[in-house]
Amino acid sequence: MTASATDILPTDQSIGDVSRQLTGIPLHFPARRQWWIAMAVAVALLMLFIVSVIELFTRGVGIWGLNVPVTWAFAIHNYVWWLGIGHAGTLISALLLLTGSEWRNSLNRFAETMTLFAVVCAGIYPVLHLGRPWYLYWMFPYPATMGVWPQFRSPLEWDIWAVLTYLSVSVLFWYTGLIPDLANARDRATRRGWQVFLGILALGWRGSTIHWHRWSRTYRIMAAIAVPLVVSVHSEISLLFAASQLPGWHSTLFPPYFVLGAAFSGFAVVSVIAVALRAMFGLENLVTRKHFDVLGKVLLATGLMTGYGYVFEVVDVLYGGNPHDLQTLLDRTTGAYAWLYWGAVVFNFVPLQLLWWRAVRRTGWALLLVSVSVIIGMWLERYMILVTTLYRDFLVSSWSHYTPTFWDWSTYFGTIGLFLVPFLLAIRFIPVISIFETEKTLLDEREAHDG
Amino acid sequence: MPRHSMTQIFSPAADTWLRLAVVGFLSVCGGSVVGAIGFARSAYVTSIDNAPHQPVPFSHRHHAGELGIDCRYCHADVEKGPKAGLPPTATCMTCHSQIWTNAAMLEPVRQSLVENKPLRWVRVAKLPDYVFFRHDIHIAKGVGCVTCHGRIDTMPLTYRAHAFTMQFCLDCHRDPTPNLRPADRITDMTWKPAGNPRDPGGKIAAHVGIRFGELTHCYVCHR
Amino acid sequence: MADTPYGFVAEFATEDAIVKAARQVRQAGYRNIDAFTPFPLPRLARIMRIRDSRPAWLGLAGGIFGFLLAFGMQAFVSYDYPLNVGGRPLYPLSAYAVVIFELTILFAVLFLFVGLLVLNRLPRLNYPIFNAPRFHLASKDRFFLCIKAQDRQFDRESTARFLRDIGAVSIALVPS
Amino acid sequence: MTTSPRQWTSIEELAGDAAFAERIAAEFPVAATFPPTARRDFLKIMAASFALAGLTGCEKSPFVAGIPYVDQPEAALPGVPRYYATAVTLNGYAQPVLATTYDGRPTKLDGLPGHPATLGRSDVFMQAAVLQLYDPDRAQSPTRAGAPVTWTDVGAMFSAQRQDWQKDGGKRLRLLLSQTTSPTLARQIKEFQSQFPAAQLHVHDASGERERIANAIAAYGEPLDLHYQLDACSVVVSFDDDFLGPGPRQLLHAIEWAQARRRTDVPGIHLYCADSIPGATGAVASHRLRAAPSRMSHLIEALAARLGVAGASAADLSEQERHWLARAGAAIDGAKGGALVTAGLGTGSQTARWAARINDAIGASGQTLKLTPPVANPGIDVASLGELVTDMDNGQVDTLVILDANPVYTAPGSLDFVNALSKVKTSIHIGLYRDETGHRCNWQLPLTHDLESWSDARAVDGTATIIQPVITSFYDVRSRHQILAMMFGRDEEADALVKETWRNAFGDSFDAQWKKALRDGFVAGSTAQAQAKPASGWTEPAPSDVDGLDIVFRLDPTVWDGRYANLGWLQELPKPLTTLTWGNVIAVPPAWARDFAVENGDLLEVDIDGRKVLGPAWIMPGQADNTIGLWLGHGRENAGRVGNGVGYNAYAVRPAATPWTTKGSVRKLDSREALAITQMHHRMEGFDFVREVSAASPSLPAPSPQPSLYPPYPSAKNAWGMVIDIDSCIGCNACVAACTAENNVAVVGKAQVEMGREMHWLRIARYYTGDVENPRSYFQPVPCMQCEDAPCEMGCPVHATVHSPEGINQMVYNRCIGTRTCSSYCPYKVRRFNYLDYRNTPEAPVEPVHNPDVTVRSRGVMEKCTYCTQRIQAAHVAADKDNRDLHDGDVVTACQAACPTRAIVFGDINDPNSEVSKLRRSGRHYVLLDELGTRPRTTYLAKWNDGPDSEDDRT
Repeated sequence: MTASATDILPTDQSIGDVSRQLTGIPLHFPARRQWWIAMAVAVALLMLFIVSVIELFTRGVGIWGLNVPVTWAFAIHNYVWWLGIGHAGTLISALLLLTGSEWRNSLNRFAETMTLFAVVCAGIYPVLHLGRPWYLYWMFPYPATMGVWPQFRSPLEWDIWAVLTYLSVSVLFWYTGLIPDLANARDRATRRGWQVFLGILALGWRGSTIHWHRWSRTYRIMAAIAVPLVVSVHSEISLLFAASQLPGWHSTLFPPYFVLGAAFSGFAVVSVIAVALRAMFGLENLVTRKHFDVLGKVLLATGLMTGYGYVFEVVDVLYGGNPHDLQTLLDRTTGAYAWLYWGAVVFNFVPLQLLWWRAVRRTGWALLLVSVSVIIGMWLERYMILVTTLYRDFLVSSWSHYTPTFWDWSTYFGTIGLFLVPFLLAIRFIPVISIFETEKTLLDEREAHDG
Repeated sequence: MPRHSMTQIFSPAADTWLRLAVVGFLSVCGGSVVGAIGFARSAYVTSIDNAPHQPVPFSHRHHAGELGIDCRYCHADVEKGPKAGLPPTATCMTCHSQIWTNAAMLEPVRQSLVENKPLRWVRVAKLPDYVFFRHDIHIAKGVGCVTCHGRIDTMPLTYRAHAFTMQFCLDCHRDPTPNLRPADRITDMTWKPAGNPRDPGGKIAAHVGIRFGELTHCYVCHR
Repeated sequence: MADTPYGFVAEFATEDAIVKAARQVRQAGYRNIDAFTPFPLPRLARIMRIRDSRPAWLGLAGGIFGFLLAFGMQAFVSYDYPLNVGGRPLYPLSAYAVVIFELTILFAVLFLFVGLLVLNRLPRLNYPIFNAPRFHLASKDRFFLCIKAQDRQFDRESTARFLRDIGAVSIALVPS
Repeated sequence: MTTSPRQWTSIEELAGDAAFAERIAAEFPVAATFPPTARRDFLKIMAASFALAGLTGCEKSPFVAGIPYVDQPEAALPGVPRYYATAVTLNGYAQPVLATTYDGRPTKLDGLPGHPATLGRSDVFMQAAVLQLYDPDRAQSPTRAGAPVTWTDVGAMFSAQRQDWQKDGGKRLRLLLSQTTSPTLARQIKEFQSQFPAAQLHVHDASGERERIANAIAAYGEPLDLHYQLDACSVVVSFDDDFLGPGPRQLLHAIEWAQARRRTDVPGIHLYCADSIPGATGAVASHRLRAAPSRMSHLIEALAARLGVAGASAADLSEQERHWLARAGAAIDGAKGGALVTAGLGTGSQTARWAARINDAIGASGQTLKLTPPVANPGIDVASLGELVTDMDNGQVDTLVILDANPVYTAPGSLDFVNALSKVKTSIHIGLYRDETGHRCNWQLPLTHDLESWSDARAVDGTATIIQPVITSFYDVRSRHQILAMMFGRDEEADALVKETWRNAFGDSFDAQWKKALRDGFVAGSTAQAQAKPASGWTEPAPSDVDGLDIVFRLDPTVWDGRYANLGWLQELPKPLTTLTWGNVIAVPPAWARDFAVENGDLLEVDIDGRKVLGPAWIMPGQADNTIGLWLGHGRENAGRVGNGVGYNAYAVRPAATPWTTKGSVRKLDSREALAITQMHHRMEGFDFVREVSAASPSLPAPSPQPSLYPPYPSAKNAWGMVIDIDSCIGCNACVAACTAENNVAVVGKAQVEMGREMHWLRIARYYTGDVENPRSYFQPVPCMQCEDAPCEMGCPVHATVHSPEGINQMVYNRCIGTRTCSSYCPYKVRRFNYLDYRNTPEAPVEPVHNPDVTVRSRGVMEKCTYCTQRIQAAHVAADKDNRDLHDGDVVTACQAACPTRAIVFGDINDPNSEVSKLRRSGRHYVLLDELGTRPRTTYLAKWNDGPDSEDDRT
């Protein structure tokens, strides 16, 4: 049997082979050396993070390059960036489940896993950036002896709820989808320790028809709810800026602009991970060139929509004619931080154009390079949005500058460790690709051939 | 590849344990939240009902209750300034140079006078540094001593009768009326309005010009 | 225990086989049956007359609960300590929208998830069907059909025979 | 209440209770850093039961020590401020102050209300003097060669020395003084001269007081003080005379200038200023001419010629100069006796002579110019520092006593004072610090600070003040009078020496008059007015057109001649126009900078007669071509932990002969230095942050009402508001300094300022418009706008910043968790954040100076202007206790109280008759960033444009 043009997966593999191959990754880990090397790097970064946090909590947020007017910079900027990345997993998984795009089944598991840890990295930043983080609990409504409550008009307060909701829902969605695969892995496990570990996580899943029935319904409803949640969360994050009056922030364009940007950066990270895991675990049979092709198309589409945001931001300002907005636009494109703006434009959109070519989309390393460029570009964009508005806002007399310090960078690179360590552990210990869904895809394709 | 014949990994008891663990975990989580909220109100945190050791076992019950000495005899600044003032040693000695002149209990007082070294009392009614409380205005507006300090006249050793939480302050600042009393009853520990406390309180509030609604904004107490 | 087993479990190699088998089992009048498959088979559920719309209602209930909780919580804050924040209204519905939306979703999903577990009586680590000898394949690539001992028509001999007749690859009597 | 404080006659009633010590020790850990003796005295004196408010995180601190008095003084009321009238000194002149003390601890100084020279207003030096009192780097006990000795040892040294002096009448004894106005010191100096008739006196004052008198002598033939009567002027023409700039006379000049400016509906006084390095006067002048110092004598002579003064001839003038002179001349003609011409210190005697002649010709003398005998150094015939150095070099000096001067640092580099000092056998330094001179002298005798001294001094207008201590010394120090008495072999109480002086003056009614003088803060009665004619005839000095750039020396506007270098408050105060903190720059004109590709911060080397100094460049808009400006007062070695090594030392290149203007060369080096400036951009970029009106269009267009979706909140009875008159602001920083002192604003240090983290609640924004070579300058104080619809409040997730019913944007430090959202959202960026713990930095003020009514903010907390809420609350409590309403003027903010020009007015906008309400109805009233709809309570009055372009408009 050979693969036909409409197939996502090569149909010359049995579902038993797929099952053995995927459960075998945690149970008989194939890529120990690469994994340990990656883990060593990740742990080193995590250590850097821990050192940075200790320094931060000991001395205060003044170890960063912040000042007045630039009261927010790296912390919030990386928060937005991480959260944007953290949007892809749930979006891919939920949206494509609803639209019945079966190619998702090879990607959704690790995309969702990536989402969780990216959201954790994002979620930790608002804590780190507090002047007095030990009073974080004041942001939650609890009956305090001081009789004072949180302030629900604040976008920061919205943030807390949005991010915690997003994290909780992502975890539940991810776990709900994972249960059958955990059961599969449990049944493949031979060592007692693995059996007990996976057995407890699988909750005694036995694949009963009625269970599957309820599971399918629940999972689809969850997906249906998760899609607007994804859209809402980054819209809400954008309100952190749009709710102010500052030029360059105060725009109704921000919510869609942020959501699209988030999806853009998220798909880029998914592409990177897809290429990497495929090579690492030899998953060429499951993550195929067709997957790359589809990912490349999605990346191109979200990228173009983000580009539309860039264009419309300019149009909006020119049409509005507010002198402060014009001043900020001019400064963004020609001022001290113009390299950020143009850097964002170049990294985001120039290599992206290669994806118009099918051959490029279907080449792993090319897709990887374009994606890395997008990740960098989106990082620059978030930096640009934060700093260029703050360092020169309304009154010229408060205009200042911003330069990140060593600790800004160390905290940022540290969060990459914070992301990688649990992610590497996750791909080590749980199936990286949804087994039963892949099997289902395979069977459906076969049926299509047979029928 | 060695094959196993059974998928049954767990014994029937495992389910019981798992359920117990889940219930236990949820209880611990919920319990800690409730516990923390309760702990913040506990006597340990608010330090109520705890009479610290003092250099002289001064009894308010004896002086203020049994002897009926007015609060302002010793806490002389209470109507004039923000602080009520701890009495200088000289105030103690106005009486104790005449009575109980040799009591061993009063040795630290005499020593203080002789050496010109102040007594080191332990303050019982203390607010955080960022609370700018003023005694004088409370007295001027008809808030009695007993309202915050409790029945000092029944305390053999002084303790904090009310938890000085912000909620405690807010309750009265939101609705001062029932807590107001006539100017000549400020230091009276036993005075109770006849009937509904709102009736005399309302009249007093109108008379002294309480600025209703302005007493709960932050800068009244914090700055 | 040997007197009342859990039931007979029959193994099938393909999706079509088990669907066909299930239809036959139903036609034969067996009602207390269950099937175990590596992935959801809606056809099978239809044949087995399995239908449960409670998850949807749970989600709705969770959503309503979250909505009311969020609205109540935010309104209570302004009610309990009314403060002038930037001249904005005391009860700004537009500002409440975000948290209301988030909590609606959070509780809908929480209810759904907890509901899934409760309805399915999970976690259930020890379950009789796991005693079936080849059951580890149920999560891999084999399909199992089980006729439970409680079924009125259950009979050790006839049921086993019936199952073999409809093409089971293997049959096992599962102790309870 | 600061408006009508009860003033106390002395602190003796509080002093000397040992009980204080224990009470302080419990709540006052900083005392532990003092050496044992100082600490004991300090604790003994410091107050009872501090309310030193801190912002500690932990609320579980229920039981702390409560320490009462043993015997409570009658008047002591813990926690209630008390006020004393006294004075601090600058250049020897009294700066009469009202000292606020809490529990015996002075925390704040304000100008003394009712004193004719301050009218309750203050300048930066007055505000910061209280910090110097607590400076831990002050000399704390007498030392000999650096080792502590006792005053008994000092007495023994003096008696041994005295025997030598008496042998030859003190021929080989020299006394070097700084300028003084103290009658008691004058009396003691007379005694010194009678005891040691052969001893020579020298006065050294780096801040130009000698040159001032020298110019007067050149102009009038006798030593005189020139008192400008600005309130009587309608036109002032200044030749490089920055009379509104910093210095002992700034306060009086600024007060009178503002009075004159507001005399009528349109500006009542116009300034014509020709200056080289822009200063406050040039910045507010309606007609400014930039001119190199060497042009001044030509310009003034041309003006004299224009006005028909005999002997004057018009020199060659440039187009610009001719225009400016024509306008100035016409204005003087039009002023009809209300004109005044002034000449700056550095313009030389010839310019001073022309100024005197013009003033005589236009009838200024007696009207707009008052001449009096010098207030300073009365009756002391003194020689200069140069003569002293010559004698020292020649070995003619055995003993040198230096009283309250620091010549090792402040002597012009050309004199090489250090070398000369090494040839003196016994050198005795008497001063507040063991400074550069103290380090190089054999003996260092520590002085009391003015606030712990009994002394007396005269203000610049001659009014005498009795200086009384508001706190007893906590170091082992003595007053200058006591130390002089020791030289004569007597050990006297400080107050006795002062009383002795005034017993003669007051005569029989001494007790009553003495008490009255202490209570009022000054001695009633004025000095006589002198009648003097301009000196006739002079020899024309040869034009000194040496090649090279004009180098101009200026005193630092914040640390002055260097004496305040160790005060963090002043080091961190942004200097007017440059907004520089922590250091000094070399000001260069824009054209020169362009020619030599110099940018701000590039290191320059200034070479004057072979003496060189390095400093960072500052391109000063409006600076005259071929002119370089150097600032004195920095680059100190022994100032203390704060002031050491900040900036460069311009004294090193200063020539003794021409100390204010000289010739030299400048070279650009290949390195840079970071400048700690607080404002980086100077242009308004096309926005109208500062608005202007002119006589032709005296009213701004009425603002269109900003619609709002939100219904307004009901206001309380009082609604606080502030109006700032940009036309009156001279950028003197008194408000910023006062705010710092009042609100415990942290000093963060140079590195933090460079990062943009200065903490001032109030910044003076400075803008330039027009050509960078010759711009118009604007000062705009920007405190919190207290927006009614505040964007900041909406952003706070924990209700840490909310609105009060009186319209104050409240910032609650103890609730703040430091998200900084409020600052991000603030369109005016007036909020300040404690990025690090700024309470315990080396630059931070010591704790006792803190205002106990204001929380000291910890790290991670946002802070901002509160409209001095502690003063509002105090006024409320005082009024509520009497059950009465607040009156206009019951609440005065610290910035408002300090402002010499009354540019800041605060009050109740609900009261239509309050001053602030009247100003809000002015045609000049406008709202900053009105279009944002934030509805600020702090608003502005537009600047008057009475410059040449407004005239062009009319023609």
